[in-house]
Amino acid sequence: MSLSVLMPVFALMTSLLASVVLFALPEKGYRLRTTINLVAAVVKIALVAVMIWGIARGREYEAAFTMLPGVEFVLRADALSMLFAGLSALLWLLTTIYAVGYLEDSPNRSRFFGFFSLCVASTMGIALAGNLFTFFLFYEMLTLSTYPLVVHRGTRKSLRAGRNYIIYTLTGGAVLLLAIAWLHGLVGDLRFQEGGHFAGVDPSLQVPLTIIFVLLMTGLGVKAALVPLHGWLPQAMVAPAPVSALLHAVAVVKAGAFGIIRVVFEVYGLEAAEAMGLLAGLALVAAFTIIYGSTRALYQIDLKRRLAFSTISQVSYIVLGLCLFGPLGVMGGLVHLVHQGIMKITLFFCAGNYAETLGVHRIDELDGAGKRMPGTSVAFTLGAFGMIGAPPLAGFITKWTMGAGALEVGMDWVVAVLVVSSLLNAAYFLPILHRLWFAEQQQAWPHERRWGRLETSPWLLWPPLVTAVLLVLAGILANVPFSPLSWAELIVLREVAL
Amino acid sequence: MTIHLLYAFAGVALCGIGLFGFIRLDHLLRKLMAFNLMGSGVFLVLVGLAQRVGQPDPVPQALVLTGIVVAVAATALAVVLIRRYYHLSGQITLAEPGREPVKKPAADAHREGPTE
Amino acid sequence: MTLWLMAGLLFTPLAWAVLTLLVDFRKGRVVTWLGILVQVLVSLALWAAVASDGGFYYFLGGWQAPLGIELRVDGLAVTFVLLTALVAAACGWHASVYLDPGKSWHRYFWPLFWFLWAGLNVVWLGGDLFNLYVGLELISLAAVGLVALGGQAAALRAAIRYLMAALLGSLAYLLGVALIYGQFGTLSLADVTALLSDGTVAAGQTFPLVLMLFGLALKTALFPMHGWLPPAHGIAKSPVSALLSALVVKASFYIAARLWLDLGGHLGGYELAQLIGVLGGLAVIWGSWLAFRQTKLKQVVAYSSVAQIGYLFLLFPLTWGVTDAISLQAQQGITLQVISHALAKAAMFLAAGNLIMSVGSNRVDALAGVSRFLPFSLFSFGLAGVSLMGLPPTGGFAAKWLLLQASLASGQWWWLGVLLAGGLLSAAYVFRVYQASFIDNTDTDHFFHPPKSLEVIPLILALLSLGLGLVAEPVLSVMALPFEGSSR
Amino acid sequence: MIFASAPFVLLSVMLPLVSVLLALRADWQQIYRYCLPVLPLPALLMGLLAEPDWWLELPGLLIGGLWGADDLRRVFLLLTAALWLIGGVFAIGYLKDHKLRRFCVFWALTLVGNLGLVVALDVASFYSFFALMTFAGYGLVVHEGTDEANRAGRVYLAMAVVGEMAILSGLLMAAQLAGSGLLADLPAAIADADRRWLIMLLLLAGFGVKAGLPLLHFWLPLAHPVAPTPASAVLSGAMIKAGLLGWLVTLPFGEVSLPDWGNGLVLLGAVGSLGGAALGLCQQRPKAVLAYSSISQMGLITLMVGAALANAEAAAPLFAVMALYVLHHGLAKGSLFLSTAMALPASRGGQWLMWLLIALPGLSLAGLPFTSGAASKLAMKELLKPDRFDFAMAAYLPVLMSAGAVATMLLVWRFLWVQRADASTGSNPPFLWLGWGLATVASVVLFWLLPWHADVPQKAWLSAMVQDAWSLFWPILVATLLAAVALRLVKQR
Repeated sequence: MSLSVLMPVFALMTSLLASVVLFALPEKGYRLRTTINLVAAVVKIALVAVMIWGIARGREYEAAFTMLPGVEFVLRADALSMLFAGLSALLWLLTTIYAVGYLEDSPNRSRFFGFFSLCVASTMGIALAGNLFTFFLFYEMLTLSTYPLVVHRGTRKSLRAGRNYIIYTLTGGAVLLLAIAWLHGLVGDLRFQEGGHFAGVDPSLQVPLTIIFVLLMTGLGVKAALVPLHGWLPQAMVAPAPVSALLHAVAVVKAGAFGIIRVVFEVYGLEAAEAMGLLAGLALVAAFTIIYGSTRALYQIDLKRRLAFSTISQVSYIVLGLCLFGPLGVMGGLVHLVHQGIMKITLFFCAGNYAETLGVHRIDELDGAGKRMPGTSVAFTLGAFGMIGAPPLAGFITKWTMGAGALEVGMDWVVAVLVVSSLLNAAYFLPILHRLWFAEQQQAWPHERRWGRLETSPWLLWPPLVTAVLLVLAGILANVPFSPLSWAELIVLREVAL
Repeated sequence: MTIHLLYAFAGVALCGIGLFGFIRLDHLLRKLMAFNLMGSGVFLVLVGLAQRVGQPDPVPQALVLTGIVVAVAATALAVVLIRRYYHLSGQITLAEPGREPVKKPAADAHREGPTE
Repeated sequence: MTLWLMAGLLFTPLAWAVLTLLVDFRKGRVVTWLGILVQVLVSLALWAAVASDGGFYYFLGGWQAPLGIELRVDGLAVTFVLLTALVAAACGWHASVYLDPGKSWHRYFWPLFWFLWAGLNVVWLGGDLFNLYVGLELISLAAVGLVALGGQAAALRAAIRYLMAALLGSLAYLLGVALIYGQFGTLSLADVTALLSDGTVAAGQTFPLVLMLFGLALKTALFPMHGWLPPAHGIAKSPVSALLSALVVKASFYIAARLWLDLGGHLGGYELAQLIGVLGGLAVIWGSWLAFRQTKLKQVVAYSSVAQIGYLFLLFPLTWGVTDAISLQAQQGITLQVISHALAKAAMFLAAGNLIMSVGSNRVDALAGVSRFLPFSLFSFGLAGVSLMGLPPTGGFAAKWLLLQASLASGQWWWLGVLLAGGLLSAAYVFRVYQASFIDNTDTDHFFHPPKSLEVIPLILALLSLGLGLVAEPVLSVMALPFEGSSR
Repeated sequence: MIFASAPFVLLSVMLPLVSVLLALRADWQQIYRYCLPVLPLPALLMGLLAEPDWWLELPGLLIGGLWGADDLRRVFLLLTAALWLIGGVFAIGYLKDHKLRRFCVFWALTLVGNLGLVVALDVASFYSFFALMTFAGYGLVVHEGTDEANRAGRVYLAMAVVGEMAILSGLLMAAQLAGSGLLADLPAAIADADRRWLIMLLLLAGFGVKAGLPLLHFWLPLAHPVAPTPASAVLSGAMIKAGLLGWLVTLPFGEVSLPDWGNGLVLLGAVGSLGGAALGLCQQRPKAVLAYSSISQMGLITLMVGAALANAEAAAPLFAVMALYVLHHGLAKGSLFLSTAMALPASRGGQWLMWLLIALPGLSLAGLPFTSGAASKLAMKELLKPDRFDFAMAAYLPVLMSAGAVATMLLVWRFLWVQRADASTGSNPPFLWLGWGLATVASVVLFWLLPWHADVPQKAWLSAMVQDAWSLFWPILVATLLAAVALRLVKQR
């Protein structure tokens, strides 16, 4: 077996094995568990880095075997999958570090980290899946492995959230399965392929293909939190902070968005989808979701809930980008996959820090937190500005590229959507920042913990700082090779034959 | 209408009577008797129908012998179970104890040993 | 070689049964361990033989039908033989630790266990209708005995109810056999098929087939004749429940399926096929709903069996009047469903037994907080649940996928709803159990820890059912092996 | 050319950014305070010593970066760096220890934005620096933490964000049409665009928020007075000019003549200069008066912008004059703002001298002969002669300019009046003296020494001023008379 077959398998296996080992560890093996976690994460980053390097030089990595009659299990690393795999490998390391600090004294750590690794393994699988069937396989695995994380605290509230989560996602999964099975019955096993499969397809297939497309989008839209399928996301906030961070930034929401990308690009093909008139509807849904999510976020007083609605809004940028049907727009959508991940994980880390260090959950309790926790607050500020799309941060690159893409194809209303959304983003983030930096502390922190001279545990402080630096770099150095933007450009050049 | 077919129809009739009893009767022993009646009916059909060629056919007879053995075994098992059941619960029907008016208070119906 | 294998499969279990009948529980346990080893090896050897050389017919002792015993050894049969060996070995091993040697009547577990195994092998391999009947009766009687092993009045009530249903089913089947014999003059399934396809004997009424199918459906607990199953499976000892749910109900279904595939084309009809399918669909929905409503853990699992059995009956509509390719797809799907349900349900019952043992109560809400203490059994339960839900990469998913394909290809889109809704409903009851176990604010802080071997067994079974989806292709390819030469 | 080399350019723009690291530890804040004037120093050197028309490519930056300076930008750079330096000196003496670190950080960040946007030649970095300045400026506005400051900050931020969005959309559309990320390519593209009106409207409005265009100015009189005095100085002196620079580098000057736009802008400028003055006269606090004076002065510049838009040929020389005017106004206004925080000396002679020095930049604003104001006013008058233009409002330009001068002088009197009521006597810390002194000297003297825009019409300045002394002087006189009458009226009542 050559290395090109083994690489994707290894990348998948690192976290899968880690999860098995972690489950078996006794609850008290703190040091060992941390070591395993970190080693696995670093190894995974190394593997992904090697693959990214190889793919940039035109190598291919693929492993496949037949699973069912006529159905193959395919793991394949291409430029697009590396975009997602790179993001999740990187953020996994940071989230693991964060989680080690966050769960320092809480019970059930073996269980938590086991499922956590499983969750990342699924994400990696989703990134590397080479056809819809394999994608679905990991997509459902992700659903299952995140449930225990959502209900981790075991309170009534979290159980209710978990139930809702599972109802939404499993129903979505069922719809997706129906669509995939139907598509399979119609045209056979379809590998993800540059340019898609349906260019110049038989007109008689148009109607079923359109219905299947709608079903696919419904199934994937649940995880991508497209309105009106977003109901689970704000509730899932009761999960511990690292879980929320992972759910929002990397795993669940992105899995949906990534699936939409795969379907539009590499199953239907951008041109075919446009020719069938499928993109316009999707664009409208995405645009509506962007505005709706931002508007709802305005009215939330719980910090994490506000961030959750912000996610709903932001993820649809990715979808909207695809629908622009032009190289720049597509680039904007793709690059936002990474940018939104980095920005949102920063924000959630910070929200977790406020909750864990000060006991603060509501926005109106944040007055003066910047003085008490400057590092966290700087990271939060950068993340928030990134979300608003303020230059030169990562979010700006997205908005700029997408805006240019929209104008390029004459969809000027998209610029209006972007502007309105940015205004709303500013309206719900800037007041928080004002409270952080300029408001005087009104009362004692609800539940403060002290870490000597540091503002909080270093395990909790470093991850948001690192991601904050990353989101600045992703913006400022957008034009450097291997930056998210450059990589998205590479994908567009290679895969989306426009 | 040959004599064999007559046997067969008699078998069918026996089956019907047995089935009626099997469903309608509550008393377990009577149920068991009804089952045996039904079994006899089936054997009769088996032997009766198969003879229509004229020649006596050995196969069904062998089968019926086996069938009788099986039926005896089943009956024996049933009798043992019913006896044991009667011994333990004092009942001769399958009615749930909770649904019987006097035996026990209804609240206890679902409390069964802690193990299983 | 083949002679030894066949004898090993059919007669040695009987020998073990007699042997264990003579000794007490502990000695019987040792005998059983030895027996399990032998049986598993023999089953593997037969499977390997068929996998390399293809299937064949075998006449025991050289006697031809109708008086001799005709065995049909094809890929499907050996797969089930192997499955039986696997699940029965697991349950036997589990029982040897789980059962309390102190109770005198537990010594009867071993002989009953071995009779059951023998009966199962007879059914998988049996080629003529009457032998199938004998095998079926053997299974039923052994199974009833095993249920009664629980000892209490409730167990006996369930056992008697089960026995009555089984007997009625057997008689209905036997009557059907009698009618078939009266019409065709042969008991060999293959001969009947040949006669039908030659047109030598005109296809008669559907009645005998319906009668047989009714009897078998009753024994398989198809909706609405499922009333006997949940009490019996729920009350029995966990390893027994596992055996019953995993294998026993499958035996009668296996016969029904063989009848349908061989005779259904001539004797069956569209309405009959759809009717059975609808009953299966209702079983899925109603069984899942009832499983969701149960308060006792094992009842949840037992009702889940009712639901899962419902899927199996989709075989009937999906193979009638369709092309061979679609029919094959449906058959493969159902076969995978049988296997994965057997593995998953066995795992689930065994794990449920462990859970009940450790919390000391059989109620679902008593599980609060158990996730902290019993990750393994809970994990096995969860993995098995995943398979029941039909989520990838489990065998349940592979089965569902194939059935979806078959439904789509045959244009019977209404089964899609059953398949998808069934998955969601099973998620509902499985997650109900999970949810209970994740509740953290609990007063109970000490749980009994079962021995490790008890925890390992369900985990192995669950992992097998999980991995089945990944190796579905090779498994299916063995099942589809043609007979060695087409002639007998 | 060391001053235009890549390391030095990066140093001059990024030094303030790096200085933020000084905020890491609380006990470094005193060091930070003394570092404030150093921060813009490299940029000042670059502005003084580097020849214009250098550029620096930064391909990895954003979506391809290009920094550089031409004549116009050089003047803006000089003004910005000088004013921030002076403000920094003043701040050393002005600031209390309370929240010193926070102030220094926002000061430095705003400074980065302000310097960077001047040297940025590509759209993305220009917009980045502009946004940085806007958002960091909020920190300066609300620094005092009073309710008034918070309210002002809210209005500031709301309008700024809307402005940013308008700029973003305008720049996006323009850049898309130009197919380039360079600012230099935008005007031509906008001139040819189908939806020129929309793009221009967006850009005018977006930058207009910062430049205090009438109806977009609401934040300005709220925000400038509440900020700490050195911050007010840079807000009113330097940052307000960033909006103007935005106009100058993006709108299609010199590409096409747009008389309609000229009319509109002249009208707006007139409203700004006169209306701003009228409102300013009603203010009770010196800094509010100065803020309205800024609006008024920006109104006058808007006249020139309108004229430049209306006539493509007139654009180039007008740019030079605008640069001159910007330099003049920035320094003068900075000095005036700083003076509001000065305590008067106890001795009567000292007080008189002090009042004279305070008034001098004000008089310069009004165009007193031999001041920077006179120089710019003359140049402006020269170029805005109605016969050079053929749009409707052109005829009113001289009248408007004269009216503007009167209004300016009236505002100066008003300022001195309220300042007198407001001022305290006492001693000032040395750095206040130094900062204010530097500002006044810069406004009165250094102005003549700083490099001007190369295209400023050559004139024999001294003789010209003697010739035109009357035309420069009568508005001041009129205003003084009016002020005296008003004073009398007030006293009688």
